[in-house]
Amino acid sequence: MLGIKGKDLTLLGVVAVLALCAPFILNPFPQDSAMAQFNAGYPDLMQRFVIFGIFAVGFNILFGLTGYLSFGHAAFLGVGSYSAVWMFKLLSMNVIPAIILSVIVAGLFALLIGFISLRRSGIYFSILTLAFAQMSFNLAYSVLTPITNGETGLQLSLDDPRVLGTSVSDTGGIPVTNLFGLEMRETTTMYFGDWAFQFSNGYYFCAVLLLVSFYISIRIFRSPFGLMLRAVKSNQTRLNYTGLNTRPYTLAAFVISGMYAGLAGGLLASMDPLAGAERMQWTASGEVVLMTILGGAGTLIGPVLGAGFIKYFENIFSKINDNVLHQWFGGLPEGLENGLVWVAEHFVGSGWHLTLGLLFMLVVTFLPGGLVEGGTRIGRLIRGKTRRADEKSAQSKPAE
Amino acid sequence: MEAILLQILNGLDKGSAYALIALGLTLIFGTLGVVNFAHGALFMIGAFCAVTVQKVLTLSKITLDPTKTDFLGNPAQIKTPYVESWFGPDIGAALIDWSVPLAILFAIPIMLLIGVIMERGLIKHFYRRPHADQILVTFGLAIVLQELIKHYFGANQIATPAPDAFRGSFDFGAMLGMDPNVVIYPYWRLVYFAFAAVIIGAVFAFLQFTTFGMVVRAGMADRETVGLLGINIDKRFTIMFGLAAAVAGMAGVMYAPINSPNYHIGMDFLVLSFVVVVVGGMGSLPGAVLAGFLLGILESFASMNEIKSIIPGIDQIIIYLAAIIILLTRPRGLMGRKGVMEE
Amino acid sequence: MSKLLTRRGLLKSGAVGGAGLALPTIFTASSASAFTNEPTGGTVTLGFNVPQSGPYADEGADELRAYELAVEHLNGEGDGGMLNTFSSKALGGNGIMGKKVAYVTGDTQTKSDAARASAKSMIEKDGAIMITGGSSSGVAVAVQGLCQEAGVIFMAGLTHSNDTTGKDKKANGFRHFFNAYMSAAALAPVLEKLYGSDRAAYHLTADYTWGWTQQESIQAATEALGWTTVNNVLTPLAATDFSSYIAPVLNSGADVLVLNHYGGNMVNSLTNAVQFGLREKQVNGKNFEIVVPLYSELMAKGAGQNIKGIVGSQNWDWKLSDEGTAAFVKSFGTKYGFPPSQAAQTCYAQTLLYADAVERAGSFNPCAVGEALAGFEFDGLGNGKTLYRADDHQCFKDVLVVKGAEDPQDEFHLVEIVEVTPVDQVTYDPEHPMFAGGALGECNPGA
Amino acid sequence: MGILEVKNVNKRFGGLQALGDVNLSVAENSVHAIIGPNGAGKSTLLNCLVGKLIPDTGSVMFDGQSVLGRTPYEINQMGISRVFQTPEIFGDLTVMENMMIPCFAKRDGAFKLNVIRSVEGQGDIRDRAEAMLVDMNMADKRHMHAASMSRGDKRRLEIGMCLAQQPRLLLLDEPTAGMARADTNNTIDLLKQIKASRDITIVIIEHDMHVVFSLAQRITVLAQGTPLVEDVPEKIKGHPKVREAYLGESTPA
Repeated sequence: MLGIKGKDLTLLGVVAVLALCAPFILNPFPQDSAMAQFNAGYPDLMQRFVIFGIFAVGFNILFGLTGYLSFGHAAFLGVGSYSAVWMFKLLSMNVIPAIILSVIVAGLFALLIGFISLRRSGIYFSILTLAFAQMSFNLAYSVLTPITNGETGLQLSLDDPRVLGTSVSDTGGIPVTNLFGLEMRETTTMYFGDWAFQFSNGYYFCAVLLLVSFYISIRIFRSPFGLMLRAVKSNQTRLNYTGLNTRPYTLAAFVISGMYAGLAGGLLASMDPLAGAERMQWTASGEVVLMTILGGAGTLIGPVLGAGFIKYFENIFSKINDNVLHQWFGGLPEGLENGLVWVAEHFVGSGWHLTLGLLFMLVVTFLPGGLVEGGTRIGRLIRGKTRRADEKSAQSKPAE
Repeated sequence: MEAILLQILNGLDKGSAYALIALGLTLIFGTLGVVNFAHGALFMIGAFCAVTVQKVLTLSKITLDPTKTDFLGNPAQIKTPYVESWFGPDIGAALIDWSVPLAILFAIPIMLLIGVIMERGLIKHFYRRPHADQILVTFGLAIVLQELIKHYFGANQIATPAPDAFRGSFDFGAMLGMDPNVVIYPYWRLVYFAFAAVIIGAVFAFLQFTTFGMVVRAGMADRETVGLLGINIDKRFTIMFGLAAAVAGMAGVMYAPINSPNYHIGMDFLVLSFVVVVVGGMGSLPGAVLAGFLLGILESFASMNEIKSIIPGIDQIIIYLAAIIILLTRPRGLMGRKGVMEE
Repeated sequence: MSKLLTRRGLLKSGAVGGAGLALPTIFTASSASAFTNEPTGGTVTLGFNVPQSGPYADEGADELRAYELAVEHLNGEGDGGMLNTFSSKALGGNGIMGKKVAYVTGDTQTKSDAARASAKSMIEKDGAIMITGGSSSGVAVAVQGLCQEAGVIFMAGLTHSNDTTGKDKKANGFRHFFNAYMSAAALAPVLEKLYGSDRAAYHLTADYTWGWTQQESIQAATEALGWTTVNNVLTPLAATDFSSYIAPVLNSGADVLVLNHYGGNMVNSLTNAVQFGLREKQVNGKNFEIVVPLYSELMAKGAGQNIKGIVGSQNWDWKLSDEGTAAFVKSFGTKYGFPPSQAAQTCYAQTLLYADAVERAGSFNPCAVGEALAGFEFDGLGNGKTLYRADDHQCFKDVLVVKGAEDPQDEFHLVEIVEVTPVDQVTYDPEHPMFAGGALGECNPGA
Repeated sequence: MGILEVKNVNKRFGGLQALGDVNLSVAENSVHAIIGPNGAGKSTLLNCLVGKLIPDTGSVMFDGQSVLGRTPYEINQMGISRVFQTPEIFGDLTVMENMMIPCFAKRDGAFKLNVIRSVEGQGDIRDRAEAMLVDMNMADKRHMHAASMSRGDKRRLEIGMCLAQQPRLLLLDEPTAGMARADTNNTIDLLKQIKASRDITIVIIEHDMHVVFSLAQRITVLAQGTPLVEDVPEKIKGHPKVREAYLGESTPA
């Protein structure tokens, strides 16, 4: 079905079900319970999970398959966002043209940077991409302010020309992004006892694009092109002496992953029409590297998991303050309560970075293949010892 | 002409900071093949060694002065540093004044220890792992170190002044017969430059003239062969790591008076130091030093008004632009060796 | 603190009591209430969005302390702080309109993107009715834009750029803090008094929006005094070592250096300038002087003794002697052990002002609240008589000119007040060119 | 006129004359060995043939076309395949995937953005790779990770990958270096079998005289970058110049 089969089809199915049911899955706790703090099922975060998932899936096509570690991929995300916001400002609030332009512009930008950077390999390539991205960021923040609105980020305003559409909505505000009239920010809330589930148009739009992106990624992984990319990672010398030109392969991978980043950038802007320069900073490029490695580089689902993991900590853990902690531990004797709060507050709220750093170290030390490896191990435990022999023979197959 | 001389001086100073950090980084990169994203954090910890020594020296006995009031209207607290009550006000004050140079003595053993613990406890398990894993684990470590510092010292910058004797600047131009105030240069920056030169010289001498250094250099050129010779490379690698940490730490201590450190200072330098190392060429110590000074001087030139008026914003991108041009014209940076980190 | 997240408390109990778990109730949020996140239970949730990581984390922490204090006072706990001195007596220490005040916190990371994500989660997940906080103008403008679209009130924290209530002003956004123009207007007469009217200034300016508006303002104000501007050099935001920008200053013919920098940039550029010995030099037969238009206690701490004698401006200082300040410093100092920063004061005041406006309006509806705030005149919040101007939602009040203390008594006395510039001198026309180009637009209740 | 014509090739590395006036003519469908002591320039010569190095002067013609100035992959596409001293294979891929890549290269050329169909769906490529694996007697290893195989198997795989491209000229760089005697003999048998089953020219660089004399139809002796003698094996065996060149190396290893 759809040109893929077996495990891949199952995986796509699982991702589809997870994506469609995310508003339920991510909201496991009743909204008045103390655990509600851990709920992630609100539109903005769900959109971010999916959008950064797309970004990481694309990055993985370059890094996971070819082994070329780009440290400047955020530049394409940023360029995609700027393109989309300009499209909203000048053309129409419909997200389709904005996203198309994002992908095209990011692709062209990737073609240019990739063409130059891919003359070098290894760390030299990484530093070249880093240099391009940092230049883009620094210029976007200062000299290019007329195009990027610098520090604040490019925003919509009430006097945007907007050829197809109005500058000001009926209610006197800025028109909202939409898909042929379907407003991206519109959210339907379903109450079910103590639970409230939010279904956002924007989220589902992003989720559909994630599925498409994921599907394309599977096809690329399984295609002869994907095989060649894996061969690039494995042994470039042999590839050259097998009559294959590595440069167009790596460049194509670079451009494709740049277009994924552009799509992610365009979606970010479509969900929230603002394009900040920080999106292009090296820390943002580093983040997608971390997402991919954390989830499992070279695996299909790993980058999506990694993206979700990091975004969850950034958005959920940073919001737990000592007030919340006191509430959690409120039932305990006061001394114990204060002690626990004192310990816990190192890891949440303003200490969320610490938790993330520790988890990076733990995951990479004990799960060398990233989160996917963790999943595999759990799966193995469940299936029991009897099948361990089979597993061993299967292990010699490449990780997928 | 004066402006050029001035910017060369500034560039040398920036360059010595870059070169010192890059030197340690390339030692670890080149010898151990480890991409160490925690190297900036080592620099930062060095700077906080200076802060710690200053804090310890200014630990104070608190007495109440009823003639003054504090912000709540209570009697004001008068703080007398213990060192002043122990050693007398003059020596005590002098000790506090010299806290940054004193911190060097404190930083060397601390940084060696941190380096060794880091290598033995964590990094050594990652020698055979992919670079990607090294990046993830060292980045995680950098965040952890950073957050710990932030937790104990806060996020704000902490003023760590140089000793009084080195405050102010001297008129370099007047010495050369130019008008006064044309080429001035702060004393502490001179100290920093001299310090960097000594450290760089010492590291080179150590690697050049000792047996240990010979083995390490051989290991940088061909790790497998040296391993085959039955030389205990592990122990030497540990020492190298400690050494690199100490160099980064001392660079941090001495840098503290130039810019008040905060917990983020390591990350600010991290990216730059990677650029410096790679532009210098992987596996080349002289390359890293050369690239450090080159980029420092270029950065200074780019910030001249004359140049900025021709190309606006050039000072924002000059380092990256220079890196791109160098890497495109010289495939392995200025002095890189073939086959190191090219995969 | 019983319930923090009781956005739909009543609805919930209704659903349980009525249909039970059998049938889900489905409707869109927009049709349910008159405006975004209408508080329906016994509590109302405010969103405190402050930097918790990055270089401004300490400032963010201080803002958060002030917010927690404000919530305490609103809920009738503690000593009441400035509620006792506030000229409006609508608040009674029983929450806001009888609803207990709850709050959520988030990390802006001093990035527009992260700040908006954090604010969105407060609005979408936690049901926050008002967002406040922040420590930079980029973030303030970005979050203000978001709140306008989402239909909640934004009470800006520390934001000093002219744009926040100038070209980027929004009907749902309000700023208590002063701005670059006011800094310049307040500083200029003092500078003239201290340094004379025949001076040549050299500007170093952080190369982003706030830096530009600050530089533009101070250049205009000083040139009106008769000063000349020798040069204006833009410095990269990421710069840490300013030596190459400072070295040429002495030889440029300038005798005043203006550092249009904030935060780490300011600490470093000032430290570098002092290292270069600029303060001991004589140029044009006058002492060389350094001016830092925008001061903060935390920056003064970071720059250490380099700050001595350097003149700048502040929105507020704990050493002011009015009774509002005294009450605030007392309750803040008692709770936390040190005096509040100006960031803390503006955040505390903003929270009280919002709560008071709700009480006076009799509704949480952002449009009603906005109406109550616009043109509101008040006193007793530490800044003397203050007006929330209706045209641009900017507060107009006295501005402090301060100077680094020569011999500080302790770490809390690093700056001393030189002059309190009266509000008339810093007031400007809403159509002033530095603020033109934007429009408040219509208030948006979100539904 | 041979299929490979090397004329007056010179190559210097700094002060070292690596190749001096090398002339070589390899007849089509022959097995031609190049021998010589260490540092004689054998590998340099080979590198000049495949585009890794560019000679300072001289010409290298393959089937009437110059290879100079072409990149390795272009030269490969002309029909020259190379087996390395240490096997160069795709260690991260399975044996089957290793074998499919040269089949793709043969069918699709140097680059094709082939993302529409899956690898599995390429029946022709599969069949070809499968046949080659059977030929190489390693069909049972098709799902193994290439890196986890023995050195002998890796060598066999590499030769198979080269043959899968149906090259006209196969270059072998010390194919038995570091092998045990039994493995060496297997390799000799394999090469004989290859030669017997198809039209192919083989140039082999080798230290092991046993291998050379078992396979070669003509032998060129290289010393200090210059060809000393070129002749049939029988004549080379007792040639005085050859002994001179190998003097000091009692048993050619």
